[in-house]
Amino acid sequence: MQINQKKEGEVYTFFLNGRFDAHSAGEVEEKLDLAVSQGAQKLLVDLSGVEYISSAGLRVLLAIAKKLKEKEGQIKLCCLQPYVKEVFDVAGLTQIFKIYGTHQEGIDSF
Amino acid sequence: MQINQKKEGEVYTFFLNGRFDAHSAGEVEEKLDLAVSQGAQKLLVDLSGVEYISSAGLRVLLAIAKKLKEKEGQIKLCCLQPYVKEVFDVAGLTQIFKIYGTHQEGIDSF
Amino acid sequence: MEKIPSSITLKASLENLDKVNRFVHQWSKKVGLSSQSEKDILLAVEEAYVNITKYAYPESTGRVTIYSRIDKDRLIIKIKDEGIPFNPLQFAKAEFNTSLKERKVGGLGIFLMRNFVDGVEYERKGKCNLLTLIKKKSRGIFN
Amino acid sequence: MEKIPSSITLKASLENLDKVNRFVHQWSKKVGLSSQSEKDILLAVEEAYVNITKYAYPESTGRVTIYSRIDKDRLIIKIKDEGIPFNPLQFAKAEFNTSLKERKVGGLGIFLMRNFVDGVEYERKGKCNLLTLIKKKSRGIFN
Ligand SMILES: Nc1ncnc2c1ncn2[C@@H]1O[C@H](COP(=O)(O)OP(=O)(O)O)[C@@H](O)[C@H]1O
Ligand SMILES: Nc1ncnc2c1ncn2[C@@H]1O[C@H](COP(=O)(O)OP(=O)(O)O)[C@@H](O)[C@H]1O
Repeated sequence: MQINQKKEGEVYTFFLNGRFDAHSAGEVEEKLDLAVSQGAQKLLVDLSGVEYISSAGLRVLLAIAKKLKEKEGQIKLCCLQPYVKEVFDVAGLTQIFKIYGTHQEGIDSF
Repeated sequence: MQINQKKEGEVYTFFLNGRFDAHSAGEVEEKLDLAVSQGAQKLLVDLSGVEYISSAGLRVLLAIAKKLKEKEGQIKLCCLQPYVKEVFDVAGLTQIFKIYGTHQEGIDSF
Repeated sequence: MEKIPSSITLKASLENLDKVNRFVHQWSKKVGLSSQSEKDILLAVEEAYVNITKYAYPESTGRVTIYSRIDKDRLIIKIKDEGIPFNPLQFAKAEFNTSLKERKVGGLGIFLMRNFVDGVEYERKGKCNLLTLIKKKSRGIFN
Repeated sequence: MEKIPSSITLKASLENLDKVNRFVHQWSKKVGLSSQSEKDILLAVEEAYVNITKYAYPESTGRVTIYSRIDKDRLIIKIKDEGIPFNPLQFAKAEFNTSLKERKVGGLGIFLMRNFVDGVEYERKGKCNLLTLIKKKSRGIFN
């Protein structure tokens, strides 16, 4: 998994590239956790480079969402590929996460 | 399905005897609906004679529970056989219904 | 001993549920299912069958065929209909609310069906839905 | 063309997930699964495998064997472990809350596994858990 980071205004975007599975979940969690512990409140995860996600990936996103909620921050997602979108749907997560079609919409929504 | 009715104080008990399946659900619903429309507020369904229940039976109980809630009444259940208890468990209904071990506990709880 | 047919074909109507139950019961006895396992498979078949009567043929009434066979210590039931394509294994969203107010009265059938068997398969074959339900003789995981 | 083994046996550890994926991928190609169906079966196998690494052997690390075969237009994967008895088909309570606060972070794996395959079977055989996952070549219900 390749993880790139970018700060635009107050929004920290994470661009994920690769399979978001039990193998890579740990790295992603570390990077996101680090940002949150350093005070990031507005996280956008750009999933345009992710064509596969499993429950391990979902778990990481849920855990970060919960942490941020406590700190009155928020995590948002954008650019889900169709398969990833479907996994979110089946898992009943499309109601829980704010999901945007494009990166720009994600940024503007904060 | 054999359905016997008994009124003790303000509590209407329904003793069900037989299979509570898609075949018998209609009859049970009619009897319970009738009582509710006649003003019964406190219903106790005694399931000691029911060794099998399917989603059709659960649906009837849920529908009556909802109707009674609107009228500020309540439906309670008692004497679930182990198999029926399990179906309630799996369906996540043990948190929704008040369930008592014995008929007397059911009556006393109102 | 009476020979049990290996399949029955019925008009998909609620009135025929008793016949379905009898068929499954006879096969359960033949395999020697425990009484618990028998209830499990009766439940699963009821849910599938009732759904076919309710949803598979929106325009008319159609037919259902139920096949049964034994595979070692397991009863295998196949349910075939020619109704609208419907795969009960896919895309079941689970949103069981624990508050009575939010909770829907329905939506439990497929969930129960899937949770009370030891195996389930779905296939669309030509213009048919083919659902396979598998139940072991005894539920205890050590038998 | 390289011959694909019909089974692999591995130490049940997360590090071996890549090997599991490769095995499933090779068989998916052999059966000619659509890319969607391949993801479906990779997902289901990952969930099952990861659970074995996490829960099946609480005291030590054990082994997992994964078998693969083709049945007409379906890929059939069997996953065997010798861990504590666990039947993923039974008693899955679905309580997916739609509020972030109430929602648990876990508990999705088995649910996803069961929803992305065309067939699933569980059997306790001796001291083994045997889970069968079935995936059709193509997901479209008309194929
Ligand atoms: N055989 C079928 N054909 C078409 N649609 C079906 C079939 N079985 C179930 N469904 C759909 O799936 C939904 C869920 O079914 P189920 O879990 O049994 O709950 P309920 O029947 O109470 O809604 C049904 O409401 C229906 O829309
Ligand atoms: N192979 C297994 N052996 C024993 N217990 C298991 C196994 N797989 C899953 N479980 C149990 O089932 C639960 C649900 O699993 P799952 O749906 O994958 O979600 P999660 O792993 O996030 O809890 C686990 O928390 C665990 O208690």
